[in-house]
Amino acid sequence: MNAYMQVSGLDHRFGGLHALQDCSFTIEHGRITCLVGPNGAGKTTIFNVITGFLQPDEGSVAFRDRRLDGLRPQAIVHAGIARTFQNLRLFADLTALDNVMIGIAGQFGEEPIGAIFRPLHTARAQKRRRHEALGTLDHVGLADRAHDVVRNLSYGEQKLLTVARVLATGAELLLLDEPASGLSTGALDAVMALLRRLQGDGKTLLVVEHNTRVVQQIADEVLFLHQGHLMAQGTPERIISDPALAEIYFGGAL
Amino acid sequence: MPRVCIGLAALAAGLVITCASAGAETIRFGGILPLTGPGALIGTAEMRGVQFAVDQANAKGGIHGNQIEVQFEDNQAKPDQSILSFNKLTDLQHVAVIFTGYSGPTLAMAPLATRKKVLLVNAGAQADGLAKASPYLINTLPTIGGEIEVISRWVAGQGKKNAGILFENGAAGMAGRDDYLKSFAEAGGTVVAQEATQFGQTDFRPALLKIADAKPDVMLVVITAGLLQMAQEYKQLDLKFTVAGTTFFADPSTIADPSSTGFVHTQLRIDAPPDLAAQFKAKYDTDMEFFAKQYYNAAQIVLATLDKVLAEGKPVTGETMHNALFEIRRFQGLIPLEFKTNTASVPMDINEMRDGKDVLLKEIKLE
Amino acid sequence: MDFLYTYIVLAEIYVLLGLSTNLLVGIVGIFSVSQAAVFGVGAYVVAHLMMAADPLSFIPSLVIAAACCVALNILVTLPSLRVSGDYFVVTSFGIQLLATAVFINWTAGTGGANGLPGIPPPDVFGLSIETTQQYVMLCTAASALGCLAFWLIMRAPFGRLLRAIREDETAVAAAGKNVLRAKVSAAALAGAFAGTAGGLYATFLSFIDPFSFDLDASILLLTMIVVGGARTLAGSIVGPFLLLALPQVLTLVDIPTTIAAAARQLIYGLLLIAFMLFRPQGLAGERL
Amino acid sequence: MLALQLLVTGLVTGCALGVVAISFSLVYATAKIFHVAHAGIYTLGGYLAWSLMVWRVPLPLAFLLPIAACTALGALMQSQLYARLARRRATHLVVLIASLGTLSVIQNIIAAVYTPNILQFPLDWSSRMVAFGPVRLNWTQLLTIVVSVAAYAGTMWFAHRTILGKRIRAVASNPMLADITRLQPQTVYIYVIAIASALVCLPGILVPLDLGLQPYNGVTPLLTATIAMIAGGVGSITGAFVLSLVIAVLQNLSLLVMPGEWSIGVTFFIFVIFMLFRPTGLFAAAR
Repeated sequence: MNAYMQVSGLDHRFGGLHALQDCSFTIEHGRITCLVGPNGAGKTTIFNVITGFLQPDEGSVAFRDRRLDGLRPQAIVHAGIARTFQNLRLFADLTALDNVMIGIAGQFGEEPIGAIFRPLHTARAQKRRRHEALGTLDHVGLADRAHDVVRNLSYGEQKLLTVARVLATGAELLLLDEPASGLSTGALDAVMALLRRLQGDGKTLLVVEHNTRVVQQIADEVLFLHQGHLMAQGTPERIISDPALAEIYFGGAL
Repeated sequence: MPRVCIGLAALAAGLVITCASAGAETIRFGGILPLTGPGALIGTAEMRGVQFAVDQANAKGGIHGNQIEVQFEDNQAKPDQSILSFNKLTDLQHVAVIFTGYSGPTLAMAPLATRKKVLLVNAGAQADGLAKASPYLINTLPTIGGEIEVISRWVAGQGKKNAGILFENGAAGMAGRDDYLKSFAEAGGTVVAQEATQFGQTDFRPALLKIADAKPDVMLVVITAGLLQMAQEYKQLDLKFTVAGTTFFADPSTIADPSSTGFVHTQLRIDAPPDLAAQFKAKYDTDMEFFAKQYYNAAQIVLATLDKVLAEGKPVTGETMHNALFEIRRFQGLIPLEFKTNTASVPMDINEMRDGKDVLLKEIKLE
Repeated sequence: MDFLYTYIVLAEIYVLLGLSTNLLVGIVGIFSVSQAAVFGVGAYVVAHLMMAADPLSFIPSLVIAAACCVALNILVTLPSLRVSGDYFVVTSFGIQLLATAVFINWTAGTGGANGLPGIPPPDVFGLSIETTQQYVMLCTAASALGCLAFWLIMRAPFGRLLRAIREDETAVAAAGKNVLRAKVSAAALAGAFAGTAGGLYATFLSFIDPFSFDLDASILLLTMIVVGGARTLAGSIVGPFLLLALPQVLTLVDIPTTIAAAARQLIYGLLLIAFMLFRPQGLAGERL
Repeated sequence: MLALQLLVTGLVTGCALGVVAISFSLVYATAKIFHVAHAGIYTLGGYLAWSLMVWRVPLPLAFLLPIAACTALGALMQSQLYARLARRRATHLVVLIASLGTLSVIQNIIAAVYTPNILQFPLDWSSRMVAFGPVRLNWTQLLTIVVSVAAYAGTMWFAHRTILGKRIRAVASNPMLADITRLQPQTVYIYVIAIASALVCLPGILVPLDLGLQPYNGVTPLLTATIAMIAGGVGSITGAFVLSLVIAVLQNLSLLVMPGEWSIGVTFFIFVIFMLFRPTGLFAAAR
């Protein structure tokens, strides 16, 4: 049985910039894997490739023995992989509840024929989905902010909402792009507790994160990426204590 | 209307007596013409024609002491605006007569005129469909087909055997093109080219060049705007074939321009006496061109009909005006005309433009 | 009071068109100045079917016209998915001018510039609609159904999806939704509204010609939803009723007739500038 | 022979269109505004020149004064309307509709003041003919070619050689960066629209000198010029000018194969094809 998620031989160029150079790695089911590396190492590019937003020049992505490269983003979400964005990309004018409900797959009334000609059925189905979404919001601790417009939420709450939206898709493998960055210590602890809870629920996480304290506390496995290539893979302690990697990452002792 | 007032007016037909206005109210008519957009040029001239005739009548004490007022609505040459204005004038102002100008809107209002018995007076549009559109639609000029038949026969008679057609891509233009095709063939000629120009644009060179390339000996023209530019471009390109058209050619600035020398056209014998034309120019600072004269004449026909209706003491409605008009049948305004059907037949001439003047070549009597 | 009824009928027909334009421009965010062309196709198709050798009755002709407009609207909006915002402005202008050229020149199909007179009045379930009062009832029913449909989809997940697409297409795709299919179905619905409006317009006027469906008509539609208010049901209703009343109200102000017409278009232009500067969300809408 | 004559008249129209396209491209590439009111300035220039010529003003003045007036109007429009809209963070659609409103205001002020009649310029030399073998052109057409090519050359020299020209291209290439550096994009936009208004005044006077003046004559040339700009690659002055020539000539030559009424269809058909297969345009200027 191959790995849960296998990325092999990724290579991609943006004009002169060689963003990904023969990058390969595997993800184990049920574990939290952190992707670390200096800025511009290709972390977000890898996310874009896995989720179908970017067709790589070479290389392939396999998830539970199924080839994903070439599929459109929405097909990959249905296959069970969903992502958040570094700049959140929430729907500012919609409520928190609406943002989460956008993630829910296969709702009745998502096209005009059903919405117009079977309004009662649409309303009933929507009430069930709304209940479901409230549950997800409660799971991330935002139940009381359900009907507030995203514009009025704090940055920490918005971060939690991005995770809620990803959860709503029902995906098993969640790709979180810097879920903890820019948070106060209180909000930081809330997010880290949430990530552990998600692992408890059987989710697999691939997290891009800069904060080494967060990486040490939550990561089962760390992948160190530099100039689009996987430099090292191992436990947090081994990666963080390795002087050569620290040199690249911090330009000096830890 | 006190009886005495009518008696006085009838007695003093020659004298101008402004009868006591007690009881004399204002009779209101309507006008639905394009005052903006591409049709504005002709619509404004038509409006001035009617207004000028009505002002003159009011200055002489109105008709039987009644002042006449015409409310104009701008339909931008669009049918839906015309329907809206038609209903507004008939519902709010209860007008009995409405002056109308463009083929499209007139055809749109025709069924309403029949149903509500309002007299529609058209003195400018010549689309063939107008002849049978509604018994309540009066056309004071022949349809384009009538004139084209005359000019086609005349031109063929002059030995012109093959013709090119230059027509405007609009209602009158396309009707004119079809009539030319029919009439010129009947007169024994063959049509070797036909070119359309966009309504409202004045670059005729490409069309003229293409027609010239087919080597016609005459070019049959039906355009409602930009005639002067066409004449100048025709001369600039040094084209040799004769140019023939209908009453649309009677544009003073084109006649005055040397480029139009040799142009031949049918001409409804409608011309304003010099003092009238001078007064018009004084008031509106522009020449009294074809459409202004046509609508001045149409307004006079309506005023003469109103005079008969009032003289007989009948109420002024679309029906009484319609019947009175057909009782009179022959009118002698700027142009003698007779209503055998609801489209007037009028005497026509063939004129040629020579060094700044429109010279009569042949008179065509009313058969 | 035919005048008032005519105004109401025309306003209600334009409400249907307002819904159609609002769906495309306001909610999905595709700039379109070619909605009048689709409206025209609806009108010509219904006119043709009802004046054919063996004429169809009103409802089937309307359904076929709506279907044609659905297909046309999808075709017209597809380029917008390949071409970025501003380029599509010119493509949209192009499509409108091409449609007007076809309406004027394809004399066999559309009667050309002479227009198509003598369109029979509609018959609904056996009842022939003749007088303007009956027309008001028919159009009120049609526009009410249109508004209901619009209200239902905005409350349903489809409406939420469209609003989200307008804010951030990438995020919607990342949430597993097919953005293309949502946009195309919105365009299809907009086409159905425009086709129905076309059918009502043709049978009410009994005469149609290319000049009611030209660029000015498209710009009027766009202005209606902008002044009335973008992206909302209220905006699509307020806009048409207000802007159709404007020319009538302005004629009551007695400006000398020679410049009255140009003055009215001038005031129109000033209104546009004023609304864009001081109230871009229009009277009853949300920010564009 | 017909083809040659059509080709030459097409080139004349193409030259005038080229200047409209260059000027529109300057505004659109730099300020990202779909400046539809540009057609109004084109029309206004012609009417001002006509009035001056009717009042027997000496010819050079009758050309220069309208250009000055249009430049001022353009600058005023940017500083009072577009800048204010930008401060209110108006979206593209809002700016476009405000521009449509301005166009309607300009056209209808002209229609009210000058009446909608077609006006003829009171000059005798403008229609005097010159023959080059089978091809015949009048003085105005010759002047149009000369002035338009000079305007194109002048714009290229200005854009690439002068400091203000480079500054404009800098703002065009990266508006955000320009904001934070001392390039002050808002003042640059005023210069750009002023120059564009002056440029568009040239065809605004020359085309009606040949074909007569009408209040609503600006829209079609502007749309065709916009197509040339986009087909030539936004921001590329050469692309806009060359494509204007190509489109104008194609439109004329299309008469050889199809009836005249479809010629406007040709332009837009070419454009829609372009948009579907080559949206970035032929001369996609190096960003």
